[in-house]
Amino acid sequence: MADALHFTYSPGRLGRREGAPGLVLQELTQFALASVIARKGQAAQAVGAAQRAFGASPPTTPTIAAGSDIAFVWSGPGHWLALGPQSTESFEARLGTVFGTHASVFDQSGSRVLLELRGPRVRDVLAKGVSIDLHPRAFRTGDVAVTTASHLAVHLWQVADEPVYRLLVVRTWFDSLWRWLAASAAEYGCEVMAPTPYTL
Amino acid sequence: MANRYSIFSLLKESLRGHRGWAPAWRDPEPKPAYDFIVVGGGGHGLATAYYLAKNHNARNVAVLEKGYIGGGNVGRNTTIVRSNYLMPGNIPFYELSMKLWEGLEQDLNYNAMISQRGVLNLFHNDSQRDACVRRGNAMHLHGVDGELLNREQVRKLLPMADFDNARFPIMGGLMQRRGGTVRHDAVAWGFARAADSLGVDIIQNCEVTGIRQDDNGVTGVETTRGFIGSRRIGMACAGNTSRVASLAGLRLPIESHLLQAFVSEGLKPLVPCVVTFGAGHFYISQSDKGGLVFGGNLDGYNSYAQRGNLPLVEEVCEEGVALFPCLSRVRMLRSWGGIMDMSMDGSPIIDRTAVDGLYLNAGWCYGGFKATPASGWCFAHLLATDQPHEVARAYRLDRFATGRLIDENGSGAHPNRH
Amino acid sequence: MRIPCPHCGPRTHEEFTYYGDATVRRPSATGPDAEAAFYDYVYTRDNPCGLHRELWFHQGGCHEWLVVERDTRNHDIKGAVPARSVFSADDAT
Amino acid sequence: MSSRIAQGGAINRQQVCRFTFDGAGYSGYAGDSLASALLANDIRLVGRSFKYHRPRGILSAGSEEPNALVELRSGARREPNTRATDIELYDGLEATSQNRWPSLKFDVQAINGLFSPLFVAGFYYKTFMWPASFWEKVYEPLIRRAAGLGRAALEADPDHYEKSWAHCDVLVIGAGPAGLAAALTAARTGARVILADENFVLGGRCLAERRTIDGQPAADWAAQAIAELRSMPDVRLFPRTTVFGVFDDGVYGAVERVNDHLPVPPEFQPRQRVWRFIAKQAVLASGAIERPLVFGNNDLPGVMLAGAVRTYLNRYAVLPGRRAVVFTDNDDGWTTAADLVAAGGQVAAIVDSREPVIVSELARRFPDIQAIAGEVNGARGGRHVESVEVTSRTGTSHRIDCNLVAMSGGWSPTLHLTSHKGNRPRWDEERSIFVPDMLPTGMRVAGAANGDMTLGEALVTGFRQGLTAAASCGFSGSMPALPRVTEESARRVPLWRVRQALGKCFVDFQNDVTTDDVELAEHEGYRSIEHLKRYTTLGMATDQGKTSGVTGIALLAQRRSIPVAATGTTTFRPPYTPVAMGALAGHHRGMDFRPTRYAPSHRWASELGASFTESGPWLRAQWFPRAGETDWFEPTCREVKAVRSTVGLCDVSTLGKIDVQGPDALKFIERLYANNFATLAVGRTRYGIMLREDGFMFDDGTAARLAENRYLITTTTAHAVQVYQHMHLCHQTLWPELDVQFVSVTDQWAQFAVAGPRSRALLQRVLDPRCDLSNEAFPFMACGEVALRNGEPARLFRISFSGELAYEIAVPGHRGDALIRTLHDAGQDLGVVPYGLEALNVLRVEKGHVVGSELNGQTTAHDLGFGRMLSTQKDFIGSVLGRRANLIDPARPRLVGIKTVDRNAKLAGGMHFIPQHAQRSIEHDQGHVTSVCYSPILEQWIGLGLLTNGPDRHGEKVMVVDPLRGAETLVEICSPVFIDPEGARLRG
Repeated sequence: MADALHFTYSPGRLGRREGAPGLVLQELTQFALASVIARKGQAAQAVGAAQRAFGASPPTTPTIAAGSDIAFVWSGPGHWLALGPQSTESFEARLGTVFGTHASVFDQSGSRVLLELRGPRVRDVLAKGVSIDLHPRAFRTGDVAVTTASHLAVHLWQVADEPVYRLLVVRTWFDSLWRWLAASAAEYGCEVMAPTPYTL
Repeated sequence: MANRYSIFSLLKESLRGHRGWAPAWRDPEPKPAYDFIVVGGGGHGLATAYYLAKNHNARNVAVLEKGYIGGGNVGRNTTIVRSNYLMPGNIPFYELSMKLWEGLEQDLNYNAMISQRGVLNLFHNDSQRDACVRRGNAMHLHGVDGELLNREQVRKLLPMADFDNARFPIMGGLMQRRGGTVRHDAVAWGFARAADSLGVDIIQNCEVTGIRQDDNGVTGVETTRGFIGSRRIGMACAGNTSRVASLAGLRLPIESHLLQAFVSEGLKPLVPCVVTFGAGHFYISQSDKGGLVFGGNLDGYNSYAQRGNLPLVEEVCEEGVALFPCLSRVRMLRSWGGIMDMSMDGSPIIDRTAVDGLYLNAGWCYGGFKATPASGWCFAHLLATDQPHEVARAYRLDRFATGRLIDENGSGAHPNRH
Repeated sequence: MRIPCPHCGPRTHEEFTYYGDATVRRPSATGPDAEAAFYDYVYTRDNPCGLHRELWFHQGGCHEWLVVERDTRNHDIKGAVPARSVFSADDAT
Repeated sequence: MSSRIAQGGAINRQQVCRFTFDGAGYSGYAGDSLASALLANDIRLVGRSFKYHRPRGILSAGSEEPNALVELRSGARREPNTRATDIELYDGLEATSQNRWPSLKFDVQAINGLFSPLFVAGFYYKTFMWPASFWEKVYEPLIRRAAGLGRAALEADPDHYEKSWAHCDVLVIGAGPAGLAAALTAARTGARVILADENFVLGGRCLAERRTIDGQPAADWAAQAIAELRSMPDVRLFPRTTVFGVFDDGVYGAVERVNDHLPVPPEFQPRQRVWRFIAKQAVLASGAIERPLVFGNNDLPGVMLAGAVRTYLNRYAVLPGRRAVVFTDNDDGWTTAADLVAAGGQVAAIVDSREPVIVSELARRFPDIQAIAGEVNGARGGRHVESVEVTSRTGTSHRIDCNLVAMSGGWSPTLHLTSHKGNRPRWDEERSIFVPDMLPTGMRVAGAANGDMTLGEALVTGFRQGLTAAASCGFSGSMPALPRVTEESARRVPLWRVRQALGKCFVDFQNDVTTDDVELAEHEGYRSIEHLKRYTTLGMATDQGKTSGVTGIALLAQRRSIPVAATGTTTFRPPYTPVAMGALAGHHRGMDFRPTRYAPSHRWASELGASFTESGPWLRAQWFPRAGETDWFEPTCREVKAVRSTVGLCDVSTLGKIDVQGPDALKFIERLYANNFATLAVGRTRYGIMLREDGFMFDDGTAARLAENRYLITTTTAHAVQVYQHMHLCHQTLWPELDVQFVSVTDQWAQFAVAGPRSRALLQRVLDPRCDLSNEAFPFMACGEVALRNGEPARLFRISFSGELAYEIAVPGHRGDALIRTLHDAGQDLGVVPYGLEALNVLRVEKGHVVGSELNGQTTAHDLGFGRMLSTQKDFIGSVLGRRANLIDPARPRLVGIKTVDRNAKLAGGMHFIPQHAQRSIEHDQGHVTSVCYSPILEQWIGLGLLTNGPDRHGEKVMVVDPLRGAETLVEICSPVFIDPEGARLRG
């Protein structure tokens, strides 16, 4: 907790108090994050290297691919966010070794806040700031959107059919995103869970 | 011949069912040739024709308008007039315009409801304040009025502004009391009526489709109503400048962009002057009919569509409500869109072109309305004398090549950022 | 407007930043007419009333520049392609 | 409730709603509109007109209402100009009439009516010109007070609003018979459907008519259709939702009045919500709007649209008048007569303007009603209609007593949304209506909106359009069996105005535009329909001409003796009906107007009591006051002195940071920056400037070579986004051949300046002791990876904005808070002091570093003293146009330092330079002061400025003037570097 700049994030109930919460959200902490950008003409090799090392092929469409402990979140053509568990070893160095001359790696572990969102009204809440179609016909488990939420840049992906989403937002903007999320969920009631360590 | 407008003529006519009013302008057939042709029956074109006749004694002038007069930006703006500019090239020009506005109604015998209710530019931080001071001082050195208001003075003037819960608190404002608003349609009609009475032929539904040249320069224009000859042709067709200029093979430092504007339902007096919000791009005033007239930024992409999209509407309302929280329950009644001649440095062009006898009045960005009288005045001078008017010398076309730019807000060659 | 991002799918144009004419090309800085050529490149535009090829940056998405073909009369978008492909193709020719 | 019909209607008689109008208490039922409740209570006079302040009643039963406008609610929730016909009645509703004084019944300004011969169209253009000074002082204030309609609230709106997105295959606009039919067929295919209607009950005219569908009342059919739609998972129903605008690529703007039917929105709920519907296909089923007939005093309360009369009778169970005259030019008017009779009302006469043969044929069906082939010349009455004067075709005149005139000039398709994208409707001469022509991509039209006026046609076209819309989205289905419906006819012979009128004939009710005004405008040459509209203000009131537009066009055509088709139409523009600005603003108001970006040290700084200020989107510490310090001046001076004497800490994370890697990284930054980077060694940092392609200054910052092929570049806070975007543009369009990768790491690195003579000492306490910070190991402009005492990695840069021995240390963003606390704690005995933006500004002015006020987009590298940095060895962005003579002209205003000659004098940013003894006028303007500060080191005010030929004028004395505030003082021009020009301190 102390590592994030949360003025308002605190566990408890927000908005409507009666009934089951329409939105349940939880911060996921202790993850490692890096931008991986393929070198010119090396995207296929980069994908292959990741597949061999991590059992996950960095996707070429807006989806997420998870390996043993590292997941690749599509971020643009030849550009991924690698997401893994925090460790004492440098994530950038670990990835750098694997990608070698096929991709450049940039540590981003301190740059984002990761939220998990679920609950019966989660789509309605997100629709108040995310312009893409989250209907199950249009956006499914494993799909990724690099988009904006309430005008703030986010990565959004679906991790379960219920549905459950994860939202990755730039740390210094997080407070504003939070204020929008809290306001948008208020009419349905929102349960904020204590932060928990990230798992795949 | 047109009647003189006054309370007496109005009284007289009211007693006889208003049957005696003459048409405000004639509907003449185009002559085969004119001494001067002005392409574009908007504010600038009509003003140019009027001043050609009035100041330069030209008696054989035509204004060619593809639709109906006043149908372009002169009828699609937020009616603000001001001369609170910063750059040396701009201030004297806009100040001439301000002075012409101040005497316009008597001159034209048409009430354009010129209302010098003040234009207040708000600032919200130290650097904006310094920029306002820089501008206000430039205005003073030019002999133009301007006053710096502190937060309390602004609060007194605008008690409904957000002083307590604002994301960007208001720190003060630069007020030009002589600025204000003018009834936009009346400007076009007033100039048209006055020009017509001096013999100018205003020809509506006459679109220019070609510009004919010989070795000595222009010889006339092809139109939807036939060829019309002239050796002096002025283009005053903002929004469509590039299209018309391309008929003469010219390629200009101009892009056409879209600007939306809005009016609210009629309200009892609420906003006492023109206010511009410094923490965004928003300006607002109240019309004599009670509607709040407001606008914001360009939509941001090239367009000739005369209509815009929803994100900009939302942005403008966000800014309006952020400035005056009571506007939240006020309803937006109507929106409209105009085509802006966005020049590459945000300032206009009044100059000769590479084609002899073809003159350019363009690039007004979204500041064209306030410039209307001076633009006509200076363009008429250029057309009549082939020399730039003294206050419009900076508005040269070659300044983009030479680097003598007039970039008020320092945005560089990005038309949509001016 | 909704811009069909070839990478992300159709997105509201709020996610994009507009740059303008995509048909101008940066001239050589060393030619004898470099200054005139750069004047043309930086300042003058066709500004067509009709189809316009223009650059948009997917700021709120994949951070790719796109060349969008759009009609300036009615905002109808004919298509969008990655700028990289357009400008790399230029190099090839 | 004297006019309430005993039975029927879609109202809930069990639920009584009390309300007030102009302070008096009344009651109605749930399901009423305010208008129906007023009528039920026999309130007929509801408002006053705009210009003549004539008494006005209720004309319509929908959103087209021009007359019955009220102020709804009070205090901060007051909503002026609210249509009584649209408002859903709720218990506790409070409404007040507007635009009248002192009361609705006795409105002093009704005297304007007496002067109406004067107040013709455009009268104000012809007068009030003399004397010139009187306009603002006398005439305009009078006009302004008289004009306007309701009063806006002055307080902040206490309610909140939000915006949302919704996607669908088929959007159906309007839930009348056509819309319901379309939604049904579309939804049955499995397509995702959104059905929206502006009314608070779905059903449209099914609720207002006594017609049957398959033998059952239309309202019951509608209820079944709605129930079926509600049962389908991919159908969303939006009552109380007006689709107000059509935008590009299937974007439809809509506003949902979520809680306007309650006195106050429930806690946590918005008042209204703006929807952006993204639809692949849309079916417009918005119905039609009835046209008033144009006869004398047609604006009197009690003169009502005939279709509205049916709505009040059938939907609200209200008899709007006991004794009615129906005036029509079409068959539909007769339905109203029948409904009136069925509801127990008395119809004194039906006046039909058509040929007697048509009239007598219809009259056979109404043996008890007097049918007159003729026209109503005028209505009579004071504040309410009492009788009408009628002339029959045979020339006989009648006066008929009545308290209701139901008029029908036929129905105009509500096709506004078809033309929001610039398509103009087409005049259908046969039916005398405008019909949709070219449609926005993806839109189809069904029912009355397309000119198909009968219930049967509405259902058929609705079913069909719903099906084809779904088919266009890839869903297939089949046409249902067509239901049997009541027979009806929509025959009409248009009567644009009566031949002989008694009294003023209104075309636009709200704006008081009469037939005389239309004639005068045409006579004076305002012949284009746009001129007519603007000159007379026809169609420009809050109803936007919904009931007047077509009549206005037809009258102009008649007057000009040209076909209506040649007259053209004005353009319909969003919004269809007025939308509250608060709804369009949504969440983004007050403190949420724009997002706020917090620096990593924010919490620590706020714990220390820092004062914060906006820096673009960032909130940054301005100064850190200590006990006893009350203004900005003391803490700022103290912080500056501390940096110059001990050590200070400042959060500089807001600078843009971009990590550039790849084999061509150097080539890339060489082309971006104007100065040379080829010689920069690994582990070293260099200051760099970027130009725009037009040759002017763009941005400045540093580039640190972290590794052979890796650079970390910084940008100014203000330009971070633009520089990043510019780099992508350059890479993707100018030099796609370069093998370079970069990404913004602004948020990844929390970065703090540790500045001052004791900065090295402080850092040694927090860094791994093995880290050698000596000048030899880590000289000025060095950079590298280091470790903190706890082993965590960090980056260190020996760069200085203050001119002191200084470092910037960076750690991953989430570790920033911990690091700043560690640094602060570790330096207590060294005298460490946190410093904010004000001190930062003083420190940089003392060193002559430029920031935004100098990098203002109008300056060149030469202006700011960077001329010699421009490489002549390479091509870079801006290299060619930056060489233009005018950009390197020494006479341009160029950067100088200034200090006051009088050591007690103050300076201010924005002052202008004027030569000493010269006149304070523009010919002598030589530039301006860009930045100022009080230097606690030099103990006087100093500044930077841009002065003509500046660098050649060091030592000269020049006036700086501030005529705006009446200040001026003499300054000495000097080098912009006030402190340690040799740079000994920063290399110390």
